[in-house]
Amino acid sequence: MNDRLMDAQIREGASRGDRYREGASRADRGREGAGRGDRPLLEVHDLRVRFPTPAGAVRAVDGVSFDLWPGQALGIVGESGSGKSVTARTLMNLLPRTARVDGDVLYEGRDVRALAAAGAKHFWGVEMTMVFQDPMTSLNPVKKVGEQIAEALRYHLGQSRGEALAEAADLLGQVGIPEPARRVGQYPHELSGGLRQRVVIAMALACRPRLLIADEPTTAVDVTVQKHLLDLLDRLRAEREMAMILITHDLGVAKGRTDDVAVMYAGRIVELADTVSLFADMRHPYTEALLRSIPRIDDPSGHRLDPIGGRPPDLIDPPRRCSFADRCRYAQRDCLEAVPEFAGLEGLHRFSCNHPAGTERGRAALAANQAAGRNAAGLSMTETREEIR
Amino acid sequence: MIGFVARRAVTLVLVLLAVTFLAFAALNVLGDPLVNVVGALAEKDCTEVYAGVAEDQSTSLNPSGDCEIVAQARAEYHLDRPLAPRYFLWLSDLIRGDFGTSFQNNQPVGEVLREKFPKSLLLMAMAQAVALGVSIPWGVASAYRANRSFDRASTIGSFGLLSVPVFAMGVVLLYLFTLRWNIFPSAFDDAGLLPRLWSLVLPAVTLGLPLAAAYQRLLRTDLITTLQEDFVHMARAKGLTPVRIMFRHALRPSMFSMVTVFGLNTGTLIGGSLVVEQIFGIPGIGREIVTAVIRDDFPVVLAAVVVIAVGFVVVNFLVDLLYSWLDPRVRAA
Amino acid sequence: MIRSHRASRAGLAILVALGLLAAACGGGDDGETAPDAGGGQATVGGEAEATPEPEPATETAPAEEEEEAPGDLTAPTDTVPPETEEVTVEEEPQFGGTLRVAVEAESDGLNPTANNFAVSAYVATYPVIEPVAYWDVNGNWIPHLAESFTKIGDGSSWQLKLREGILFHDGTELDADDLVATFQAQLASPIVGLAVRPAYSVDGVLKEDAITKIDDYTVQYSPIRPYGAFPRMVTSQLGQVVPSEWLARRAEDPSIDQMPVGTGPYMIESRIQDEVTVLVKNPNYWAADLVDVYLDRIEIYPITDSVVGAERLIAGDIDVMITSSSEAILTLREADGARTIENLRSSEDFAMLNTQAPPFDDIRARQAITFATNRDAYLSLIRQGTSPPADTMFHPDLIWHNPDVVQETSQPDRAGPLVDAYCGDFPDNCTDGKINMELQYSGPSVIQTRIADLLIDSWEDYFNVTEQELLQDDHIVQVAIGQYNVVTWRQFGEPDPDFDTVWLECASVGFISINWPRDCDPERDALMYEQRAITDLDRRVEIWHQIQQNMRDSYTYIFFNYTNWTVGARDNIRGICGQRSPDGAELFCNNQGRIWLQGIWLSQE
Amino acid sequence: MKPANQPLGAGGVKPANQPSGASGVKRRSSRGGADGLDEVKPRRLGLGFWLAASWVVAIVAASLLAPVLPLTDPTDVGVGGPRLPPSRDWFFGTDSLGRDVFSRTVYGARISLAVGGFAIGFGMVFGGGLGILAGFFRGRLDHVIGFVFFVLLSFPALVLAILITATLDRTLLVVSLTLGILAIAPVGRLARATTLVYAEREFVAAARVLGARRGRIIVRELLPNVLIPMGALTLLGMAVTVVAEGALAFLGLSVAGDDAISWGKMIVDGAQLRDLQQAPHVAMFPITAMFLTVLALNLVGDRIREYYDVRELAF
Repeated sequence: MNDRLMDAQIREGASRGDRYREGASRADRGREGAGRGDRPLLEVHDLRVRFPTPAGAVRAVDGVSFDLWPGQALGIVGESGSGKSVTARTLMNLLPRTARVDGDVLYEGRDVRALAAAGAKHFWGVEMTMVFQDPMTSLNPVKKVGEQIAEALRYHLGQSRGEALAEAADLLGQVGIPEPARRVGQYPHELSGGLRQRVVIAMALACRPRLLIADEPTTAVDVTVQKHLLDLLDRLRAEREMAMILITHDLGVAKGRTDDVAVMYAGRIVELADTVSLFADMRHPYTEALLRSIPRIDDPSGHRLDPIGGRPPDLIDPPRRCSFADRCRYAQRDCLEAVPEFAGLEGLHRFSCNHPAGTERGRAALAANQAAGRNAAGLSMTETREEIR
Repeated sequence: MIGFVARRAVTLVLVLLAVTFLAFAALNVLGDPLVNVVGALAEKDCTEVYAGVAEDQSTSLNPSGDCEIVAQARAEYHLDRPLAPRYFLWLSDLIRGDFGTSFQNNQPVGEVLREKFPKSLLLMAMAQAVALGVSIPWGVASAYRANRSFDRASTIGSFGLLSVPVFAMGVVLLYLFTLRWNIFPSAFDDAGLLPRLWSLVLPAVTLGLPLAAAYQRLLRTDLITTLQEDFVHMARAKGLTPVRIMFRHALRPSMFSMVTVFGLNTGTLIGGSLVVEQIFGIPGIGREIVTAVIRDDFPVVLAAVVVIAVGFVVVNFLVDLLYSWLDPRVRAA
Repeated sequence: MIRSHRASRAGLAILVALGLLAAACGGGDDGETAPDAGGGQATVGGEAEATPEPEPATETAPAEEEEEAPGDLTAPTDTVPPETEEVTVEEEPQFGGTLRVAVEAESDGLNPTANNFAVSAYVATYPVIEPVAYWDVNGNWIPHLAESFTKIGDGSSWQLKLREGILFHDGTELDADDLVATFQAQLASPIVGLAVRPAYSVDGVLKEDAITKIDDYTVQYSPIRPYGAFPRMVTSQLGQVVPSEWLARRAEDPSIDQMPVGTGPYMIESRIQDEVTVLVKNPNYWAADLVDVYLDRIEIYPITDSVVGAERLIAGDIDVMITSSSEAILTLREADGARTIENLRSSEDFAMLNTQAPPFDDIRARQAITFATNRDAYLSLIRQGTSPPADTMFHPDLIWHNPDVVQETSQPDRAGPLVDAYCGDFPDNCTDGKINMELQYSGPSVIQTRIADLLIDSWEDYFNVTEQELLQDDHIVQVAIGQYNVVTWRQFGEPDPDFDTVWLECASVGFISINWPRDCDPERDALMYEQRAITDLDRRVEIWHQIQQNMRDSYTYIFFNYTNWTVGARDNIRGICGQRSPDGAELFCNNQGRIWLQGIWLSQE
Repeated sequence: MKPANQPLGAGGVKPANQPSGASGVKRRSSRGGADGLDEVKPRRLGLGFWLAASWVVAIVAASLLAPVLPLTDPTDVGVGGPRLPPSRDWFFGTDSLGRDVFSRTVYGARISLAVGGFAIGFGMVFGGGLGILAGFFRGRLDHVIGFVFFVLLSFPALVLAILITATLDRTLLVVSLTLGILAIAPVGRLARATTLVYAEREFVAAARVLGARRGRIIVRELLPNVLIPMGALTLLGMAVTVVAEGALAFLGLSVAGDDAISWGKMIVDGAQLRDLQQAPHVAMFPITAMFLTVLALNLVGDRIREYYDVRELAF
């Protein structure tokens, strides 16, 4: 599924969510990490993105905040339509003109949106760049791959055609493409999907950006290739001391390859933690459901998938309540009355849930709902699977 | 690729045979070619004379025997043979490069075409240049700010332009730019290259503007689609400027519909040039065809139709080849 | 409904026959000494021509000026206003320069022995291929390439003696062999032959001594009938001589019809059909010592839309144009920097009726349509004041004109009873009390369509009119074989009316008939043959007055107007009229639009 | 996943020739996407549509009712002076023969629309019929018919038209049929393409399986479905033929006769250089009438086409 489709679903959306405003988490500043400076590389504060439609404004991103430190890898995980891709595109200044954006995005203290407005020439592509989901479509079909890589080098770094092509070949080598010198003269359609995504990565890395946003970089390629690509990204990030935002719907992808993970739902970050503690103690029922709903690369055998019932809420004029309540097996009446606070029970692990999983409140809520046969929003519990924990 | 070319070549030959036969038959069926040769005498009923039943009554103006003249002419132009053999006789001449001789002035038709075609080609080339020169920036500008006020105005404007008949455009332009403001001459001026080009500006604009509108619409639609492609986002992620992305990345893959219509429009252009050459007095092939049809100059009409049909088919063949430049994947296919 | 009758080359052949037969049949005149009734001499834009600083307002000679002189009808030479243009101008003629001429049509070819010559061909070829004889300003024939013509006996034979030492452009010398070859080429031509053969053959068999070479420079022509004024026959394209060598080449390659060779002061440099014919000065012109040849180069452009031609003349792209289009004439008259030389005394525009097909085989129908015709509307809306109304085939300025004959048009009241009477007798030819008929005209032409619309509007109260627009050649064929009811036409206006008898004779009626209305009247024939046989001008005039009365009474022609043949010229163009022959005679100017380009020069003023 | 944005392979099906009509290849992004929010497609036909439709209705009504309307006889010469400018007496002025241009413009709609309607009707019946047969039976028949269409398209259309009209009597019928013949190939191609789509649909397949006779399938199942998109094209086709009639008129080859008044013939008459100079209104009023009518037909046709989502448009 590609991102646009998700966004389309946002627009055409389903149920209403709670309207609440709450800042998301901050990354763990204390942790060790490569190239840490004394201020974050990227600061996102209370980012809101709305798309006007005839039916009303779609709140695709509704108050997202996070910091990203140099060299840090952040995973943003969520279903289609959760707003993760819109967030990425906001950072990349790729939103359609009709989008209404509020909030602050600072890159090394510089206001990114002001840079966009001012038409900054050598920012995107040099400082910050992005890899898209589908290598089939993210390469220009009518230009040779070498030219496409060289283009940025020539434009941003002023290299000559020869220099740029040579460096393009070098880059192709770095991303593990065999016979790089020959490949530069080939057209995208002459390459396999995996190779193409490597080309895309090479293209993104050409000008040595300090921040790479990878938007579902492996979704469209063969399963057997996915791991190689992810490992490649991981290795390159480490080598180049580059920060990365890895956007995925697959928690398994984020596991082990990110420092922190932000789980997004309905335009908001609902759980934010360092990767290790997130997988150790997932608190938000959505995170929990998400983990069970997807196949995992590292555990493909025998695990039965458990799709999340219901549909994401309509993001046009969402109600003031927990946006996941309609699909949540833990939901209680208080979930329907206000937006749960975004807070951490355990230090820097933050989430917005009144009855978090793995806690007493959570277990109590679940038990009550199971007893009632339905949750507070009317979701039938029989339709959900037996509790694991 | 070779197979493709061969297949196309076979189709091309078949189409040309059919088109020429159609033209040949139409001219023969619609009118008796004999009348082109002997005039009013063709009206004379000679059957009895040929049968030896009646005496040949010569008219005062043709003392040498009317029916004999008719019989000679029939033999000379193979009119005593059925249509099909006559067609093949004509065709074999054509293949040997002999287009025949104009009934009107005894000039070799090939020469007539050589004189007339360059002017029409120049006109059509200028018209296409006007069309492309206007439509590409226009389409790009519309697509760049799709659905904004400029684009909306453009949509109305191009729709309106498409609804202006080419002759109406010609008359209005002639009125404004020649009669009213006296900027362009009222007729073709062959006194050198510059006057020639200058005097063809109005006709070229007349032909080119509606085309420009058609191209603009196609280009705009395709560009809007292309601009939503990931590789355009990728190019933006690479930090390229919008203008650069538009011309370096988006334009070429967006030109397919336009190029296709460009080829097919060759036919429209020829039709348009018949009228436009009439309005602006350009002695090109369009006027030659009209004159030849009106004067029943059978060989000239036939030759012109053949050359135009060949041109049309060849241009579209070239357009097919152009696709592979536009999209390398076609080459592989 | 597929029309079986189509256009043709032979249709053109008939066209030629019109022009040429007229000359061919023009015999019977009593020789060169007789005063000739100038068929129509040009009037030249007024007194302003004589003044050094012409006033634009009086530059043109509109139609009204033509009518100032109708009083003087007896002396044909006096009908022409004194030639004032060039003779009184003090200005010194200038040598050099290029003249750009616009003509209204393109000719199929320029070979006088093979192609039908209309105005455009004459204008392009007179400077290149000179005729053996031409007309002087008074309408008398004068020798040109010929040194002399000698009448043998009663005129059954005529000897033509050429000037010696004349070179063609290809370097060969003009001699008797060229005359013989030219004559034979004319005979062999399917088109031009139509005009020549009847004069030299009996029952389709050519007279053996039709042409005889007497010596190197003399030939003898022996037509079947005596000619009083044979040289007139060789003033037209029949008198234009081409080299025998060229004719031999032409037999191999007919395409050289486009680039003929002659003796004239100009040679054809290049020719692209429908675009331009370029003439350049002949450095070895035989008469260079006798007449001045000024221009270096002449370019002749066929511009079919006369108004476009006029606009281009006004814009300075064209120096001289020849037109009979009312719109073009008006445009030229109104323009600054241009003048017109208009001649109204040649042909007439009219409608004619086929007397051998219903309904116009009945004189009542012919009378009815004549009365119904709204000639006033025609004159004001179509001719727009450029051409005065015509009552007969002669302009009032000409001695031949019969002032008592009046064209009875625009009297619709008189049409009604005639139509009722006709429909009473022939109900099959009528519908709803109106006579059914067809109007045929040549097209596609906007002006012809307008004329048709106008005529139909005036006829439709009494006639159910069907329109039949035919391509031009087709149109002529249909008329020639009598497949029509009413057509619009232009005709007459030869320098001597005897030439026009061919359109009126019973002998011209046949399968192909150039007595188009097929109106045979032995009484009229007798009159025409009588005037041909005599030399007494007064008697001839009297006879022609009777013929005009006779024509009126037969109601076959509905005369509209005198054709206005106009030469438009930019102000700096001099010498269109007033040119001289090598012998010093002043040449006839603007004969139905035929002008000589060789004597023109460009003023520096 | 949509492979790419190239619908046109080398030997593949080309989009229809659409030089003068509304649009040639219509591609729509199969994706929604954030950017898709840009394009807001109203479900309504819009004000423009209704204005255009009203104009078409008005013109048709005027042409039908012309004889009973209080108009001057359009063929009457000299009802006013020649080339009078528009005034209270003569709304559109008078032409070179002093005829009423307003009355002629109203009457002119009759021939223009009659030729247009007749021609496109002819094209629909024959082109549509052939196209449906080709699309339904496929195989050799399809090849033959396709070839015929291709030949017709390769023949310069206007040349064919002047060949016929220059040779035959130019009655209303001949001119209409001539233009109708030109409409066969483009209409036929569309019909074939549409048939191909529907012939694969379940309901047709079901009918085939149930053993319905082929004639019955064509008439009962296919025809109604093919007719909808074709119907939308009738209007666009009419616009094309109205223009074609004008082009023929410019070559002097439109319907003959003084009472066969058409806009094309009026424009030619008014476009004579001197008339254009002195009385431009004589040409400009019929030009405007023709332009508005063509525009309206295009607009209505295009909107209906969009409404039914007819992709291919073939003129």
